[in-house]
Amino acid sequence: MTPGLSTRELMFEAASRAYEDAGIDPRKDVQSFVCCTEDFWEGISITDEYMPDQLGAVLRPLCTISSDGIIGLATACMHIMSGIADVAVVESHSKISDVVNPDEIASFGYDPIYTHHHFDADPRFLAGMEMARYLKDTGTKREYCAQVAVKNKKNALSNSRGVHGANIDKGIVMNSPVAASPLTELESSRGIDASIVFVLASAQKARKLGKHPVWIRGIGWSSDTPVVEDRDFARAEYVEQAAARAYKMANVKSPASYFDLAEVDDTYSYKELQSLEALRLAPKGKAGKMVDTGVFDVDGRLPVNASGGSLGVGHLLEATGLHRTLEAVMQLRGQAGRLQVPRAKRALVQSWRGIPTATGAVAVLGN
Amino acid sequence: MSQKITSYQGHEITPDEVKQGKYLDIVYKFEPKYSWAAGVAISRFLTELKEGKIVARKCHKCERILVPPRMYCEQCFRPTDEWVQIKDTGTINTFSISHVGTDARRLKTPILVAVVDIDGASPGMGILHNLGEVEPSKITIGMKVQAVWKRSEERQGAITDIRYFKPIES
Amino acid sequence: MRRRVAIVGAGITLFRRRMLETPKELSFEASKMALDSAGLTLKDIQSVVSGSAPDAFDGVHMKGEYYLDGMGAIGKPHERVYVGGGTGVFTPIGGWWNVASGLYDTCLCVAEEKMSPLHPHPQYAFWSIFDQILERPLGTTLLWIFSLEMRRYMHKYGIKEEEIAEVAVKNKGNAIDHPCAQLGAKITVDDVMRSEPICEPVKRLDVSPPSDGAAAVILASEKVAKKLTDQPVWLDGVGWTLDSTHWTNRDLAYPEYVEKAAKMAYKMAGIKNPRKEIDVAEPYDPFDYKELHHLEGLQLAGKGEAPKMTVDGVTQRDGDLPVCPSGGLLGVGNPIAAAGMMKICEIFWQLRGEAGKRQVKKDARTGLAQAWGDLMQVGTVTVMRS
Amino acid sequence: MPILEKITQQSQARHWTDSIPLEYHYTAGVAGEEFRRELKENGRFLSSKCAKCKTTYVPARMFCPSCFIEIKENTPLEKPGYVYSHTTVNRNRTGEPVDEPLTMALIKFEGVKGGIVHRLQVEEANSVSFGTKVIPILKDRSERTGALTDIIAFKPQ
Repeated sequence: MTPGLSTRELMFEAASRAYEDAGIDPRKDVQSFVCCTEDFWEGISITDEYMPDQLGAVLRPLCTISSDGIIGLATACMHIMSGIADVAVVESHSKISDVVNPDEIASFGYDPIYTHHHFDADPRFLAGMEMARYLKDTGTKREYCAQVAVKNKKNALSNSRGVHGANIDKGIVMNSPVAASPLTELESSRGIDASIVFVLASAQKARKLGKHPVWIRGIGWSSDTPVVEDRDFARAEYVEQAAARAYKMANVKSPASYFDLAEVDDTYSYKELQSLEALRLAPKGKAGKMVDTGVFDVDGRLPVNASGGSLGVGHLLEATGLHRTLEAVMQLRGQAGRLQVPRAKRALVQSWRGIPTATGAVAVLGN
Repeated sequence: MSQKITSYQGHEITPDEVKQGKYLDIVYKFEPKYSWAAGVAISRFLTELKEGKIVARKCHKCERILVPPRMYCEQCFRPTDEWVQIKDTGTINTFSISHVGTDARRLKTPILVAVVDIDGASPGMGILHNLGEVEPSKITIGMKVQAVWKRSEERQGAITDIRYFKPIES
Repeated sequence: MRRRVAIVGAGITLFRRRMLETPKELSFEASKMALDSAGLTLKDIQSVVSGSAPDAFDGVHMKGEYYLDGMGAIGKPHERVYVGGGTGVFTPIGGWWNVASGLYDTCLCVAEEKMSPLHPHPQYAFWSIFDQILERPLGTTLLWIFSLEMRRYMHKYGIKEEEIAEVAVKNKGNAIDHPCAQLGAKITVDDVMRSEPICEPVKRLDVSPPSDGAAAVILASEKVAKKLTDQPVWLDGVGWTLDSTHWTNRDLAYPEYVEKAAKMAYKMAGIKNPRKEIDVAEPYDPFDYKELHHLEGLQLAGKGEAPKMTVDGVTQRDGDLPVCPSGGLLGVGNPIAAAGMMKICEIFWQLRGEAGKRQVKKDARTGLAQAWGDLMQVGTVTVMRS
Repeated sequence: MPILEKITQQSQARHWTDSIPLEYHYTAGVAGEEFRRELKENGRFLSSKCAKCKTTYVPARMFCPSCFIEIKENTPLEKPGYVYSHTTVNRNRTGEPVDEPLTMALIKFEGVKGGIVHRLQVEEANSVSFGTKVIPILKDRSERTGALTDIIAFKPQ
């Protein structure tokens, strides 16, 4: 919670820190600003109205991309690649503590005719059904999902941002109250507040700005059908498609051996497993077992969500993708402190827009 | 629409068809609720309104006095520096006579609204508010006005602690 | 590095107060027409950009996700761009960067708005665009901010309501020739002046109606466009700008954000003297004075001079600078994002000489579409060439 | 440089509480109207078959999302559906606990894409499993409007 700062002030705090880190003056050096928000999370229709001042973007090109922050990063990349900017800024935030009935808002994302008005249920019913079908179709053991929560919450204890860190075992996770069976409350991430700002620059400009550039080597985003009834619940097809685009751009042939770390979607425990398989970091149906045997632990073969992820740090609405990117950038710069993965040079970040969407994005980062 | 195209898609529903219930009409009420953190600047602004005062923030770089107050200067991109109490008088920058409410329904008595540039803030620093104690036909741009406050025990720390602005007799 | 981008197809649905179609279905109809007109199928499309104004209209949270199957975006990279009322013209700008960046060769750009679900009136959604602490408690409406701006504009340049009414007369008249129009009509300045005052100085006939509708265009890289058509319309300049949130701290008489956006687009398109080089324009006209205001911001008229240009007939279809030959929002209707896209479609058809009864008299080679949005704050501009 | 003056006392931090009350009247759409008529009059689910890819969708669709062409062929489904997946939740959409846990399912139909998400009426939550054949409990014809509220719940056949 951030009760002492308004959304706009929270953004100013993040922006002023990012600009100082990059050594830029937003009033002179930035040609494009991108904000990733959704109206009902803000309680404002047309949220871009309230964005420019605190980012230094008054009378400059600024726009909203109603999507996850990684799609905002992709947009800034396109601005740079098309030559309209050599420095672009991407912001996204969560001020979920301002929202009194977030579940009701999430529910309002379902199809109004066919998937919403005729029952009154916790919107996570979709997560429960997806998880159940994922477990069935892949033969994954239920306890492996719990292990995801155990791992990520434990990792978060070493992260200064790890609000939801904990040292617990699978039993505690599985015996916590049921959210949407088989999913439990400790396997379901909780919303927290933050604003995250990134400064992107063209290669030429980045070399001038010096400091610690981290390169976006590949980026992709995709959407599966919005009709939830049409989907295959066992797979995250949107991740498969987004990853294929990002890998192609970055020329990643064997993702399982390419990366030094990955920050992937863990809005719900099973999502991490589903995503790892879609990202080809684990063979189909094997991610659970691999989590259970420690392959994705901080000291494992491929640390996954070393930061603690959404389960350990908290969920940041549309800023979730930027949070993952932030954690990966800190790692690649060698600034991750107690979380530091030794010799981290290549990182994968992936996000999902949450219920009821099937939209996600993937970025390949490197130094 | 090009000349080559001759048919345009879409099925209109007429007001009569709505009345007759010709089509399925799914009604759903949705009420997102919020408790927004007012933040550093507006918390103070509201607290001062309760005291019957209007405060602004000053930027020492561009020397502007900003109202509504904010903790950052959007022109200089730096934090603002100090609180300044400004007056509760001002000048009408522009005004309107509104005959409809928020849901477009017709009002019995029109609402008078104006942007009032507040004295003591930098030129052109206005706030949106209502006008009162004035004939609509007598309102002019440039007219001097003063805040009419609620009684102190009625004030809650809200923009409506000012009931409206009224013309200053000269 | 930057690639040239062309529009190769356009589509539009009827604009009406209430449509049977769901937002998905409206989007499908416009997208399909755009694909057909370009001789393409969905398989030829590599990415999708959509535009729509507040979720509070259609009544779905994250509506950019909800409607995307109607835009053929399943399995494709899709992003929803959003700058309030400026969104319609911004949607093809989003498509522009998809293609100009070299990432994609074809992009379907769709704008959709279904305003009719919100009861009792779509206007209500606009209450929630205002500052929740300092403005909403006063019972704000969108009409307030327009009427306040209109008054300031009239005051600063000594403009009469009758001069402004000429815009409504022209645009509603032009809309008679638009097959999708909601409010095409032959009216007089007197009709406008005598229409009921809703938020003085704004009167009923100064305002565009709420509507349901969708419109779409297809963008292609130069190489692909030349294969598809011998009549590509080039999207040679794009610009957008957002001004400060604090609209009560600004001079409302002049839209500086439109000027900045226009200059960005003109610079990109190599336009030095817009008044001479632009042959036909579709500035945003949700209210009649807005067309004038925007013509000035676009540097197509001097400050305070757009009313005279209108009275003199310069902006008629047979004039020297035809403005809103489509009929604009005032005549065709205002399904917010779709209305901006309608303007893009209109310039596309005008530059191809395919606008039929609406075709402007002069030989139009360079056109412009512009939209406005938010709290008197956003300008989005595109410059197109045949 | 960040903000130089911060709120340090909870009592100085103000909150503004308000809501946005909204009321919607949705149309079911072109295909939705057809679907509605079949459900209301005959208590059956109308499906649509794409002439090109031959995929059948339920609920009925105006267009095929993959071929992107209009669909003209609509037929009611004859056979009962089956449970594709199911879950039990303990809260309603406002986050309030509910008296009776609510069992939800996605009902699919053999050879058909799509399905219906609805409540499942079962004695015991664990008596349902993947593939269980289910049928809708319909309201009386006179009470039906064509919306999915015409179905009280699904139950095992």
